[in-house]
This record gives sequence, C-alpha cells and structure tokens, in this order.
Amino acid sequence: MPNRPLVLPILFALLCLGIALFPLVGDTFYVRLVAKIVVLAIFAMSLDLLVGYTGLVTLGHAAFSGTAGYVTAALVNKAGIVDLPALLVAALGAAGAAALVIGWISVRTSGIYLIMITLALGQMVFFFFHDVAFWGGADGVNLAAKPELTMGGVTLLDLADRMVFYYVALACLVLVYALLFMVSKAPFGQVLRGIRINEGRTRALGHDVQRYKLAAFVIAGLLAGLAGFLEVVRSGFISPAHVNWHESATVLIVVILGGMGTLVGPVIGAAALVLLEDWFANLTVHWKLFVGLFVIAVVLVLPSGLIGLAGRIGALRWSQRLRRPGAQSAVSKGAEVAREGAGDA
Amino acid sequence: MLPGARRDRRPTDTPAGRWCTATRPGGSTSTVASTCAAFLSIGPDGSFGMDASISYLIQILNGVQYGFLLFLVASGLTLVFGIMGVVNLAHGAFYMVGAYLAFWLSTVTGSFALAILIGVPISVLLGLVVERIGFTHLYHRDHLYQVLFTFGLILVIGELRAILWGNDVHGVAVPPLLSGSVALTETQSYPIYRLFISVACLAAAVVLAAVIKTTRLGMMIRASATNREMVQVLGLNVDRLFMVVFGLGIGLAAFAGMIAAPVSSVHPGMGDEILIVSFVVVVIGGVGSIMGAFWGAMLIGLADTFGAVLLPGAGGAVVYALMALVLAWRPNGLFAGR
Amino acid sequence: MAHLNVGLSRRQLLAMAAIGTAGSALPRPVWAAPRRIKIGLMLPYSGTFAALGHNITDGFRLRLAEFGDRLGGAEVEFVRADDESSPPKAKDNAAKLIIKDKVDVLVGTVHSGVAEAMVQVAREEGILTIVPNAGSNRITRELCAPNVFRTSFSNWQANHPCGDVMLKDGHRDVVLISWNYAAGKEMLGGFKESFTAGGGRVVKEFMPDFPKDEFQAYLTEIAALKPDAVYAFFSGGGALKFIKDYAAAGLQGKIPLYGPGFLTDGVLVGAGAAAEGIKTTLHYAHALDNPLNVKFRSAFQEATGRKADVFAVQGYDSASLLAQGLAAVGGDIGAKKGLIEAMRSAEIDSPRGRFRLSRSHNPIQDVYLRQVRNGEEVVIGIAGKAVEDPATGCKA
Amino acid sequence: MREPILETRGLSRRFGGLRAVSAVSLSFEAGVVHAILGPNGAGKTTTINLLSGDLSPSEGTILYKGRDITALPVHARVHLGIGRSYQKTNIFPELTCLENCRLGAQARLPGWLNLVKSASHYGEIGERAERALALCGLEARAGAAAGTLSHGEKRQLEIGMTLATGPDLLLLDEPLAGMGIEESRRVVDLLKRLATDHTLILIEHDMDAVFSIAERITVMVNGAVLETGSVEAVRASPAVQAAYLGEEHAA
Repeated sequence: MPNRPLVLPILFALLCLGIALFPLVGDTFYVRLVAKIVVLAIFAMSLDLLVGYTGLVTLGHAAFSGTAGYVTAALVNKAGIVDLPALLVAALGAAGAAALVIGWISVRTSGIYLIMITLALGQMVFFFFHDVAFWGGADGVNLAAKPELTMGGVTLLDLADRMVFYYVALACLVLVYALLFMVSKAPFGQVLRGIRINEGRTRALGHDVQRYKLAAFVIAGLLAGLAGFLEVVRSGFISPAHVNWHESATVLIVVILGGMGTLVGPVIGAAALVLLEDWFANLTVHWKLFVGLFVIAVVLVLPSGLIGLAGRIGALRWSQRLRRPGAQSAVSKGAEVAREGAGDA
Repeated sequence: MLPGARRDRRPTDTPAGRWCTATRPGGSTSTVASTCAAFLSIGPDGSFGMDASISYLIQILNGVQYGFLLFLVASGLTLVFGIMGVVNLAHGAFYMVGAYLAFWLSTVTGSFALAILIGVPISVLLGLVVERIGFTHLYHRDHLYQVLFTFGLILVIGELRAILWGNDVHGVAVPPLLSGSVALTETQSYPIYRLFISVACLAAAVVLAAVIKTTRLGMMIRASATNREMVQVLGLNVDRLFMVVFGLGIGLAAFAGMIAAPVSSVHPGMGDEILIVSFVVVVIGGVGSIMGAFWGAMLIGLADTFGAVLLPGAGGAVVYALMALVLAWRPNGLFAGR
Repeated sequence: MAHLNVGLSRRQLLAMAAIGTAGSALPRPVWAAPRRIKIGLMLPYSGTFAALGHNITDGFRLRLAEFGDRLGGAEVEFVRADDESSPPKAKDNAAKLIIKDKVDVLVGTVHSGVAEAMVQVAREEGILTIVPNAGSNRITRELCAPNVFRTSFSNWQANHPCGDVMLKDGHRDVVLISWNYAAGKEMLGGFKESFTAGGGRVVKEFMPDFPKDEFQAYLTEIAALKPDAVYAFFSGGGALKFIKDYAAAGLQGKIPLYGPGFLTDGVLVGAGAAAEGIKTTLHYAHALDNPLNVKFRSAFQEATGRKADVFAVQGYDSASLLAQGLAAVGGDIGAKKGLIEAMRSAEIDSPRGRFRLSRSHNPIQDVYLRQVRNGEEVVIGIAGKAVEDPATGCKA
Repeated sequence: MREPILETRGLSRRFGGLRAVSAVSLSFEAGVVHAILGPNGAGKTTTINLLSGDLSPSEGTILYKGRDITALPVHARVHLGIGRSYQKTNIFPELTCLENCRLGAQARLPGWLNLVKSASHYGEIGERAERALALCGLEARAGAAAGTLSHGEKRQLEIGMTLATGPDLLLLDEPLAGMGIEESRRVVDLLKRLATDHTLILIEHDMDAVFSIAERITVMVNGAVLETGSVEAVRASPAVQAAYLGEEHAA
C-alpha cells in the first residue's frame, strides 16, 4: 500500500517488547494469562491470512488447531514421544493435511457457501475426535508430559517450565508475524490481496485463484496447527470443545475485534478478548451476556476493529485503507457478473 | 439403510420367528402367515423376523419424524438466506427459545395447545424485533459481519434464557390427548405423540408449499429468490418482504422447538445442536432451495436414526460422512441452482 | 453467587495474600492472630450440573456450621469459581483459584473431565484437594496423589456390585445404555466387569452423545432385541427423560430396568409412575435408617429449604474430612504432612454410614440396593459390603 | 490472407433454453484489428466471454495458434497470451494504478508459489508494469489509487492491466463505453498504437471509432454471425444494411 507508514510493524514490536518484559513485573496469574493471549494471537493471525488478506470467511479454523493438538496429545500419551521437533513436524503436518483436504473441498465455493461448508466440515472433524475412542472421548485428555528439545543428552528447552514456554510462544509469535509479513509482501500475497478485492479480475489477469486460495488455506492451517500445538502444551489438555465451531467463531471475533488484514490486529484482539472475558467472568456468572453484547456492538459500531478505532481517533490516514465493511462479498459480485453475461445474450 | 452392517444379532433366536409361530394357531392364520411371509422376504439383516421388520418400520418412522422437525428449522434457514442473503447462526437459538416457551407457557397455562398458540406469536415478535434492530444494518454488509452478529446473538439469547429460566433440563409433558402408544407387537409400540409431530410438520410443510406456490407473497418469495433486484424493479416493498420472510423462518423454528419439547426435552444446548444439523441439511440440499431442504432433512433424519442404532458409538459421524459424500459428488448440494 | 467473593472479601483476599507470602518466607509465628484458611470451591454454579454444585456447597457449609464455622480453630473463608462443567476451562479455573486467589484447599468438582484436569493442576501445585463428587476412576488410580482425596465414589465402585445383583435376579442377556462420555463408559465398565465374570452376556451397548436425550431410536431397538433386562446410566434431566420414554415405549414392567443410583436420584417426583420398579445401586439412599442421616436430612432441609441428596452428603463429608485433618494439626494448613496423614487415617461418620479411606484416598463403603416402590426409594438390601476400588495404577 | 491467430468452430452457448451464441465459426487473423458489431443481445459479450474462458461453450471448439484451448480456464489462456478487458470497469479500486498493473505483470512470473522475496524486488515485474502504464498513458498517475481516477482513466487502466500480462491477442469489450469525446479520442489513439504489435478483437458501439481502426468486421444478430469480412465488404453487404446498419441510416 502506498505511503503506508511503518506504524503497524512498530506497534507489533512494542507489543512484543511489552510481552517480553511483562514477567519481570507481572503477577504469576497474569503471566499465565499473557501466555494464553500469545497463543490465541498466533491462532488469530493464521486466520487473518484467510479472512483479512484473501477475503475468505471460514468457520472451521478450529479443526486445524484441534487436529494438531490431538495429534500432539496422542503422540505424547500413547507413544511417549516428547521430542519437540518431532512433535512439531507431526502436529503441523497433520494440521496442514487437514487444511489441504478441507480446503480442496471448500475453495470451490465462496461467500456464504464457504462459510457453511467450512462450518459443516469443521464439525465433521469435531465428531471425528469426539466419537473415535482412540482420541479420548468427549471429556478430552490430559497431556502426560511436556515436550522438550534435547541435543546430545542436554536439554535445551523444557516446555514444562512455564517461563521457557512463555518465551518460546513469544518467539513463535514473532516468527509467525515475520512469515506472514513476508508472504503478504511477496507476489503470492499480492495475488491473495487481488483475490480479496476482485477475484474475477485476478483470474482474468492470469492467476489460478483456486490454487492460490488452497495454498492460503494450507499455510493458514499449518500456522493454526502451530497455535494448536502451543495451546495443548500450554494448558496440558485437549478436548473436542477445542475443535468445536464456537472456537472457530471466537477466533474470527478476535480477528475482527483487533482489525483484520493488519497482523497486529489479532494480537490486540486476543488481548482484548481474553482480558475482557476474565473481567466479565469476575463480575457475573452471566458474563457471556456481556461478551455477546460486546460482539454485537463491535459488529455494529466498530467494523474495522480496535486498530481502526485507534486510527480514527488518531486521525491516522492509513486506517482508511483498512477494508471497508460495505465491500460487497464475492458471491454477490459473482452473481452480478453471471447476470450481466446472461443479460447481454 | 445398511442392513448388512448389523453384526451381533443371533439369527437362531430372533424373537420374530417365535412371534409368527405363536400366532399362527390363532383365528386368522392365513393373513398372519402371509404377513409373516412378506416380512420374512424383506427380513433386513439376513435373519428372519417380523419383530425386526416392525422395528425397522418404527425406525423409519423415527427417522422421518426427525426429518420433518429438521425440515421446519432448515427451511427457515434456507429461506432467509435465499431471499435476504443473510446467514443466521442464531436460527437454532429461536428453536431453543420455542422449546423453553413451550415449557414455561404450558406450566403457566396448563395447556400445551395454548402454549403453542401464545408461544409462536411471541417468538415471531422477538424475531422481528431482532430483525428491525440488528439485521437491517447487515443486509448490505459482508457475510462476515452477519456471522459475527448472529454469533453474538446466540450468546445473548443463551444468557437471557439462563437468567429467565435457568440452565436446568426440563421435561414438557405430552398432552393427555396425545399420550399413549400404538402397540405393534408384544414389546414394540409407537408413541402417538410422535405421529402427531410428523402430521403437524407435514401440515406446516404443505401450508408453506401452498403459500409459496399460490399466493402473492409466495410469488414475491419465488421472484426474489431468483433475482433479488427484480423485486425492487417490480416495485414491491422489499423491507416488508424481508420482515415477513424472517418472521416466517423464526416462526417455523420456534414451532419446531415447541412441538419437539415433549420428546427431546428442553435444554440449553438444543439450539446449537439443531443449528449444526440444519446447516448440514441446507448444504446437502443446496443453499436457498426449499425442495433441497426437504429431501436433505429426510436423508439426514433417516441417516441419523439408523446410524445411531446400527453403528453405536459412531452415530454422530454418519451425518457428516453423508455430507462429505454428497459434496464430493455435487459441491453445491443436491438441488443447487433450483 | 459469584459476588460472594467481591467487595469486602476482595480486600481481605489481598491482605491474606500479603500475609501468606510473608508467612511462607519466615517460620510461621505460633502466636499469630486467629489462623485463617481459604477454601476454593471449584464447582458448577451454572449449566446442567448447577443444582449439584449448590447442594455440595450447602452440604459443606452445613457441616462447617456444626463446627461453629471454624476448622481446627481456624477461620474459614470461601472463594467460589464456577467451572461451568467445561473441561477446556478447567485448568485455567483451577490455576486461577490456586495462583491468583491463593486458596489453601481446593474442593471440586462434579464433572469427571473437569475434575481430572483440576487434579492435574493440584498435583503440579501440590495443593490439598478434596473431590466431593466426580467419580472418574482415574482420580484415585493413575492420577492418585498424596494431596488428593475423594469423599464420593469411583464410577467402578457404584456399578460393580450391580452385576451380581442382576445375575441373582436371573438376568443373563442385557442391553446397556449410557451417554458416550468418560463417566458413562466407566460406569458401564464397572458393571460389565462383574456381570460378565458371573456369566452374564451383554447383547448390545448403546452410547448416545452427551447430553442428547432423544432415546426413541434406541428404545425401538431394545424392544426388538427383547433382552432380559436393561442397565442404564443417565443423570439429571437425561435420566428423567429416559425413564419416562422407557415407560412410554411400553417397556416398563416388561423388561426390568437397572442402573447406578444416579438414574433415579432427584427425578422421582418428575417421573411419577414411570419410575416404579427400577432397581439401582448407590453408596447412599435417602431412606437410610441411621440417626445421623435423619438428623442431617432435617438440618439440610431447614437450612436450605431443599431436600438433601447424595451430593449434599458428599459435600457434608468433605467438610468432615477436612475438619478431622485440621483438628489434628491445630488448624495449621501449613503442616501438610500431619494434615494429610490425619485425613488418610480418618474415619468419617457420614449420613451414608461410617466409612474410611483406601490407600488411594477413595472411600471404602457399603453400596446399597434400592428400588422405587410406590414413588419412594426403598432400601432393599446391601449390594456390596465395604466395597473398595481396586486403585489400579496408583503409585502414590 | 494472414495466419489466423484464433479460430472458432461451431461455437455455441445456451443459457437454459436461450441460445446466446449459436454455431459461430470465425477466424481472426494475427495482427489485425477485428471488430464485432451487433445490436444489444446479439451475443457479442458472450462471444468474448467464450474466447477468454470466462464462460465455457455448450458446443464447439476454440483454436489459438492452432492449439485447441476450448477446455482451458481463463488463467491458462492468459499465460498463452490472450488478455481481455471488461465492458464494465473491472479494476482494483483500493490499489494504485501501478499495483493494478503489477498484478497483471506478475502473471508471467515462472511458478506461482513465490512466498519469500518481496514483490517490489522483482525487477521484471516492475518494468513490465511501468511499460504497460506508459503505453496506456497513465504514467503520471502511477501512485494514485485506482478508485480515485476519472472514468476515462479507469478505462485506460483497464486496458493497461491487460497489457501488463503481455498478451499477443487483446479482447476488448467496449473500450470506449461511457466516454466523452476527448477521452474517446485518447483511447482510440491508444488502440491504434496497440494495433501495431497486437491482435485486437473488440466490441464497440461507436461506429466512427470502429471504422477508423478496424480492418475486419463481424456483424452478429441473435447469436449468429450475419456477415464477416473487410470493412468495405461488410459496409456493402445488403444483409447487414437491411438488418442493422439500415436501421441507423433510416434514423
């Protein structure tokens, strides 16, 4: 984008610095909370690639993180594998494979069909983990041990140590940000942006949009898998609820709340949602009422998220470049083109 | 469905054989014998038996009854999308609201019929309020915002329900007139109320079809489902049409929740459960198609029922496996593009 | 509800936290002002199991009131956390109580999956924990720990005795049905173990998804299979629905219905005649004729306006157990070793009858056989005397 | 006669019961500007859509440089050198003019999974995009957001983006639609310039423009080809005069 200042990357750097320094001052409980935020932020960033950059609204993203989590738990509990690289490869591989299959079916559709099909396929994955006894059933399973990185008999990283985990998660956040930043600037990311703005024209310029969408699905799935891996290690627990569509909807909210298509937005959104939930939950048992009202309010008055709000308040020009809520969805556009074609006939 | 999948029946001592022989000495030998023969010939699992056949008949009735309920919910979902272009994730929440209203009103008024008569208008009214306050702002916005808005709505409706009626599971008594069962064999019978559900849903479906086929409103619905701009061109009041369609959808969902309450009991998660299955129905049938919703609902109703008993432990997956099959075959559903 | 722990107590909480840190750094001053104990109640206060959470809480408080609201001389303060019976949130909720609220004792919970996750955190943090309901076998088997106690039952324990009962009643071929979740599988598993060992045969096992309560398809199948009897585990609304549907399907009286006591507890009024004749086994029965039970039931009714049930008993006994332990160490929660030793060897006078704990900290208790007759739960015998969970895999 | 670059054989397209295009067999010569004329509803845009791959034909085949491309999707045809512009402006309004063109230029990159190097570091993309922008006369507006351009400039950009894909054959659907006289003149000049090293197939209603640039003309009526040939031949055709031009002359 033209003349866009480096405000967002700088904001991200400041956030990461804050997170890195937080354990020096923060109470143990809040350090745990921040770790949760970091993992959720990675999850939301991975979805941002689809929603914010490519314009693909999906409601089955938890299927990928959940798959990674379950594969990790199974390998640790049933095979006794705690080797960090091996677990990561397996978890991400499984998540990527799930994304490839679900993506292959889904990218043939768009708009509302895409939402419905990803929701339905995501629930299929949910039932797979819920019903097949091997995975531990409806109540979920606890992780018997935490992964560790050893080399020549020396333990370099032991994720059972909360502080080690904290900084590993933070490093992953930075890594994922850097990766997505790079991808978004590369020709690949430019095509994704083209697909979001005008899919038909992108195709007419010679880009195989299906293939790009599928690749975006797989990349997003892999990164969601990383988030799922970190989450199961963080909480030491995985259950079908982690794969449920409510989880997918929640991470979508995180993306919108922060501001989609910005990469920093998901971090801010994750922090806002986790802290808000904690606050509401302390206030009343009916905290979901307030979360629900909050979500509705965001949709109606804050469509460009907190980043957009900050932009508006700070009169920062780039905020206007964020995606407009009024933008037509791909479906209605497609329908229009079809009608035009027929109308001329 | 898949009779061969049934494994653990012992052919030698199926009760059915006994039933046939035991009855034969009675008066109407020939008819019983021929009936037995008829059932024997279609004996579903390689074993022979009347009981088994009767049980299959009952399972089909169960599946169809569930299918009818699904149809009422899914048709509203697909109508609201086809005509208004809105994804309503909160559709299931209105099903749940209907069920809780049935519980509450039938306790207050003492009459289930009265509860339905009062409850449906209340739900529709609630739906219209939501439509006016929220949905009107969303018609021209990306589906993304519709998804999030209606997800927020699910949370809000769910918590309001918790505040009003708590989180307990409630039973709703079957109205005395419809309680009791039709005895089919020594141990097998079919509850009258379930027949009533099927009949009531069928009636609602017929009325819906008649409205869409013959009335001016139906003409508008058909027109706008094909081409939304056309309605505006024809000078019809789109605003009012949207209200009517949304109200109709909510009314159907709430009505389904109400008549389902006595058999499925009333619990907080019911809206979510029916929503997901309805989505599957809509996806299988083809988004926006009423016919698709009907056949999709029947397919899922039967698959779910037979999956539950034939593949205990993997019943939940049957529905989704079916969906995956249909999508692999027809990515836009069975009745896509009308 | 949750506002119990806001306001004044929030400030006390901070003060407590300050004292707590100071106390752990220095040797505990013996002359300190009245000792205080902070108890974290991690129970469902919303959702399907809310009523159970409240009864456990009130049973606990009732017992506490009998001690003048002091345990071993120490004042008691409660912090409540609603666990929503949500396993994914269990670890965060437990951590919140232990780390943020800095409770001394953790009491919870109802849902087995939540309890397992909670116990894992408790093991990591080494905090004294009492499980007042969740029957997951694993809690006193693989997950057993010196600091984890259970005053309720193991799922195995509540069901194992019924196998012999049904065989004695002459039933050989049975159909099993329960929700498809860990508790359901363990309940049916405990039953199957003794039933098949005694020569019984399981014709078919149905596992509908939790908490689905549309049973028609399964009942149709049962009617066609015509087993000698049906063994079912459901609870709460699901149990009520199952009992009513079972009768409506015309099976009542034709195919006898058995199950663990949760099948009929709390649903008799709602079920009416449909529950007639159902036989269940449990470590408690309302009608138990011992003086403590009579006294407990009337006191509970007076205090809460509700009828006591097995959950209230378990809450009540949890307080008894903690009281015995703290009495032995003079209310000093820091004296972990003495406290745990005293609790392990305690004998609890319970409304269910006197019991003590096994080496894995699970009650060794009688399991009663009950039957619904004329709308009342009647104790018709003892299904198992001093039943002890095998504690397979407990290494503590 | 020069080498045909594109040929159609019995090309038909039905929408439901409606035959939008029926049995169109045409040959487009390389390096020639070929205009398709016809009243509204004659099937012109549908024909372009069939040629570009936006629609697939119900019957018939399309040959490009002797190769059957009937089954090829849009993007694959672009890679072979077929570019198109749309009747209704179809651009990326949020992006700058240069970025619009870059997206077109990128199509010719070898491979598609270019994830690492920033797009702005691909020299050849930038050059190609700038060349296209210069060719369509928008050099000065390179940094402006496409949505802020005037209508005429948008039409120029529409062509520029297509040029950036490096086409040999351009399918132009009413490039002059909705333009003022001055703007039209600019675009006609552009088309003349393009005609020197591209094959152009265009639909246009502006007869003066058509006659000033087209070498060959096809007249379509009701989905079928009425007449095809040189400008003079078509002008002289009695059938065309009767069916189409005649009406205008009468008016």
